Amino acid sequence: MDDLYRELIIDRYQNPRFSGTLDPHTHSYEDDNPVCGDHIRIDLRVDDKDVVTEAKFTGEGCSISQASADLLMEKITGMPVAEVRTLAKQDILDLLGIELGPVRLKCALLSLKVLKGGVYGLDEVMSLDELAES
Amino acid sequence: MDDLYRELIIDRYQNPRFSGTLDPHTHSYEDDNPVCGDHIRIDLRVDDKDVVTEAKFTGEGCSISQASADLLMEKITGMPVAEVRTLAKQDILDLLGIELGPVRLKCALLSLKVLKGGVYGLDEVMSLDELAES
Amino acid sequence: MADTHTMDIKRIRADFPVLDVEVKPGVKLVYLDSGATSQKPVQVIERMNQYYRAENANIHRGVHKLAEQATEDYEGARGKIAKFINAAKSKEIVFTRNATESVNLVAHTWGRSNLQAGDVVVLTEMEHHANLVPWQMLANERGIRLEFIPVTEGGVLDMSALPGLLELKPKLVSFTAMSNVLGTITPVAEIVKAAHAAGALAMVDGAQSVPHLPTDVQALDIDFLVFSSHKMLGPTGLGVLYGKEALLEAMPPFMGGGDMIKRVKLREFSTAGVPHKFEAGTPAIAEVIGLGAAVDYLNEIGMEAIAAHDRELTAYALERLEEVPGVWIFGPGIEHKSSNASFTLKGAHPHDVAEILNRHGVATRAGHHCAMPVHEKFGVPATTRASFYLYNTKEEIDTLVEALYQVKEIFK
Amino acid sequence: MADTHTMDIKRIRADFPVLDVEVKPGVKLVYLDSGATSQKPVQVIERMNQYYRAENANIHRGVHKLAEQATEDYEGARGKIAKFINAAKSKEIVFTRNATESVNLVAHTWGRSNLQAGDVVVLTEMEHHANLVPWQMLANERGIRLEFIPVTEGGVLDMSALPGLLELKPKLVSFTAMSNVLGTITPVAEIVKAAHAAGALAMVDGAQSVPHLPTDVQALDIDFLVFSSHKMLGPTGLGVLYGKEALLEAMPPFMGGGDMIKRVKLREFSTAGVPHKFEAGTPAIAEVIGLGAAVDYLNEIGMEAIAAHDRELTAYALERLEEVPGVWIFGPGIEHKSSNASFTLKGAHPHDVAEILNRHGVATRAGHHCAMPVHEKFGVPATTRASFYLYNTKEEIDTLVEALYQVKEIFK
Ligand SMILES: Cc1ncc(COP(=O)(O)O)c(C=O)c1O
Ligand SMILES: Cc1ncc(COP(=O)(O)O)c(C=O)c1O
Repeated sequence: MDDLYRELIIDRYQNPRFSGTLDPHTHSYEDDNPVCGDHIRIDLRVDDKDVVTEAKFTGEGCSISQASADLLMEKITGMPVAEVRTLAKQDILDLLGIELGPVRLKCALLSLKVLKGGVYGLDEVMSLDELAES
Repeated sequence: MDDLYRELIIDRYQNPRFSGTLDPHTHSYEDDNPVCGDHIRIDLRVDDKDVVTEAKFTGEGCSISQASADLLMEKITGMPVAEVRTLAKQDILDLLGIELGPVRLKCALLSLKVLKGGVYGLDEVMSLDELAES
Repeated sequence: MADTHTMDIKRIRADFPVLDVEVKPGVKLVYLDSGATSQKPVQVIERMNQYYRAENANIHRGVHKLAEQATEDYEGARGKIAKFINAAKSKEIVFTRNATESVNLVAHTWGRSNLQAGDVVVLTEMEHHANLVPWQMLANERGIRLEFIPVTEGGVLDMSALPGLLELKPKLVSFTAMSNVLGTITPVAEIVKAAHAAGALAMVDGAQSVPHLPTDVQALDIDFLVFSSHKMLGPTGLGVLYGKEALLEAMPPFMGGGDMIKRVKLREFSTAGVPHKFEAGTPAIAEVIGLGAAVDYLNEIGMEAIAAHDRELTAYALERLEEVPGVWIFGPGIEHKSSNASFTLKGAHPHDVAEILNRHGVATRAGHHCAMPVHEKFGVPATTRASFYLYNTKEEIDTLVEALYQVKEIFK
Repeated sequence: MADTHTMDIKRIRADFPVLDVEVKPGVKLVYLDSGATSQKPVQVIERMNQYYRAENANIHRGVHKLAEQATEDYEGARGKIAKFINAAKSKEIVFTRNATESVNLVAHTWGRSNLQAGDVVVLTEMEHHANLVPWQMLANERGIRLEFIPVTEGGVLDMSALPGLLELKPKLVSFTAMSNVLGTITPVAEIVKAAHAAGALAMVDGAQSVPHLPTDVQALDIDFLVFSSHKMLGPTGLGVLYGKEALLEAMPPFMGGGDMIKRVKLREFSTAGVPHKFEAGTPAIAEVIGLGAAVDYLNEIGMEAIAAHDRELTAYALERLEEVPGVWIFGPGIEHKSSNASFTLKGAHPHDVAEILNRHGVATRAGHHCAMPVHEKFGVPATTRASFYLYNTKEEIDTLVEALYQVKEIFK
């Protein structure tokens, strides 16, 4: 099978484990990739010890953007917010386990961008361009 | 001597015969060539038989524009207005007796443009571009 | 309908060096993305080459040999382009950066001097953002009102809505002659005529149509036409605005600077005549000369032949794509369409589709194609688009379809 | 002062194919018109060639190989250009059609959102029309007030007038870093500092300076810088606007269309981030990549070496021209000047001078050089300008001077 389309990615795309919304939630944030129209919304529950207890996403987009969102939700569940803040481009690439060209890289990073926007409560932490170049 | 700079042209440039203004005049009109900033003003006296009895010009510009103005004033002195109206690009080229590239052609035609504007009493009879392409 | 035999495709393909590129060893490029930008024949590439190697000079203001030559070539190309769309005069052709800038020029200059709050501009639901956002900006600034000719389920303009819209007494009807998403060819003559009868001007977005169909602005009585060099075999960095002389004359200038003036003092200026009034600063000289060469090339092949070829390919593509289970093609059937096919494939995102096609050498485009509203209309955020031009072949469409089956294999 | 020996002129000249052109049999081109537009080295020409032959694709929205490559090359060139002027970030570089459009962009967007009736903008009397007319247009539209730093008899800015002008609390001081007529190098750092101290922004017209002198926007603390590709070995059809990120972020968009948006609905849009917000429609892709190659070329030679070379040639030209009876050179002496010499010759119109020089192969430019006010200031409608760049030699200046004696012979 094609490298980029590893079974893991197709599986997560076709059968996401963390898709959905959380109500109530402590954080919710959404954004899109203007280049391709991909959209991700992330809902979080963060407890009083500043740990992510639950994370869910909804969205529309390609296999890379959706699979990376699903894998990212899995990774941050149970993670202290302080650690979430340190997540970077490489963490996403490690989750996916593939090399990506510049356009698809932004697909992969959309969920990270939304997560950072949501956790930091800022509108634009870093643009997708900046995140991709980071 | 260089073809373009025939003695006739240098002579008319350095010693114009029809330079000056007419007061009173029946027609006066001025315009410039925006490409090079050349400027020509033409004053005419037209009698009640519609004949140009006197023609003078003042102006600033290159040898081609000034010499062609001087030669043109000479040509139209004593000419019925009806005939002035028919003057065209080729008449100017005949007066100068030289071939001209597209840029210098506009220098040569500036006085004709001003003359037509003055005689017809219109602001823009034909643009220099159109005159040059005519 | 003519067939491709009126064109020698093999000879044409030999003119386009990019068609020899391999996207990876052994996998030849199948370029089906001409709707985004066309490839360039050697005749165009070499003409610009020649300009930069032996003729390069700034124009209009120079008396030295290169400058005179460049001026003549630049203005000569303007003449060729005027003739290509049958404009009455060369001066009705204004050079801009791209079709987008051409629309903005009209919105800024004609728009700001003719539209007041409440005035209506009619667009269509299938417009490219280029013919939408400039009017939205003017709506925000001026309070003008935008109304839209709807798109039917079948992907054509709902012409039954036009009379009602024209009762609003719009000042302008601005619409695409060919949709870059649906491929729809709109009834230009009919809309222009109706617009004029209602007292509106008619502006046509020809970014897709001018490269693919013969265009006659006088026969169609179009007031403004915009198009881009890069989609019609010419270089990037150049767009065209056609406008009727009287309209252009009456419009205030767009940008200020050199070449658009007659006289300048410290506190005042007077403007040059049309078209220079709208061409501030050093223009895209090499690019204009390049577009002149592109127009020569298109003329030599013949726009009728190109239109027939593009249509035949499109018909074939529709036929082949319809065979693929799960494919949904947007837009009308071949009787109202040419030059592209946008589609979705069930279970696979358009982005993934394009990516996997690319691995088989097939270059298509995925996304909203700068026409979000028409995607929203059809309820999809994105499509994959294959678009065709004079150098494409039926074999390339076969390759596309085969590669689509590979996509299905992955997303089974 | 470095001398030309730090540059291998012979090798440099070999890179510029146009320098082999003969304007007529046996008469080699002596190109002294780089102030209007520079010639291009093969490295730039071939880079664009390569793009059109093997890489041509529209950018940003494509996932196929050519589109990804073109996007990377386009954005990579943006990075090179940012570095060339030492911008802090690539996104501070906006691509436009030419320097003129860059000024217009600032006047339209920053100007319309920051300037009210009565607000003062300070320019200078030596501005090119590009940095004059856009502000006049805004003055006509908005009632802003233009004031001017005067030019002295000696052809430099009268800096003693600046404090008085700054007491008017201008919102912007916009000025050229190098006059295209007088060759004057203005005290950029000093003016920017004074402007900032008075609460004004500082915008620099670098159309002439960026090709000829090292530029460091951060060290100079410039707010906006404009320049043109075609004057710095790059292609036509491309200009640059540098703006500090925070300023660009705060400015509304200029033109509407594809690529400058985030989302579009039929009646509303939201804008993309900087710099894309200002780059509506398909950009000048080949040209941007070409300018990237030009910047590589300039860097390889070194801007310090180029500046020294241009200055040495200018000094030599002033010296030689002064020898010619009847020649009047405009502008300051070599201590404040570089890269060009504008002059008149008694008894001969500048247009005639340039024409006769051309017959000897010497390409100069005659006219007002798009700077009528400074000509008016010096009481002449036109000058003949010889301008120099890295490929010029002292021998070429000798040819110019010999040809000038021929002009005198004709107009004796
Ligand atoms: C000082 C100066 N500013 C601005 C410009 C305008 O450049 P462009 O014509 O490339 O827009 C020029 C070039 O003519 C110039 O010399
Ligand atoms: C229908 C249509 N209009 C306008 C445009 C804008 O063209 P450009 O990006 O060259 O300005 C395009 C091309 O993307 C198009 O397809």
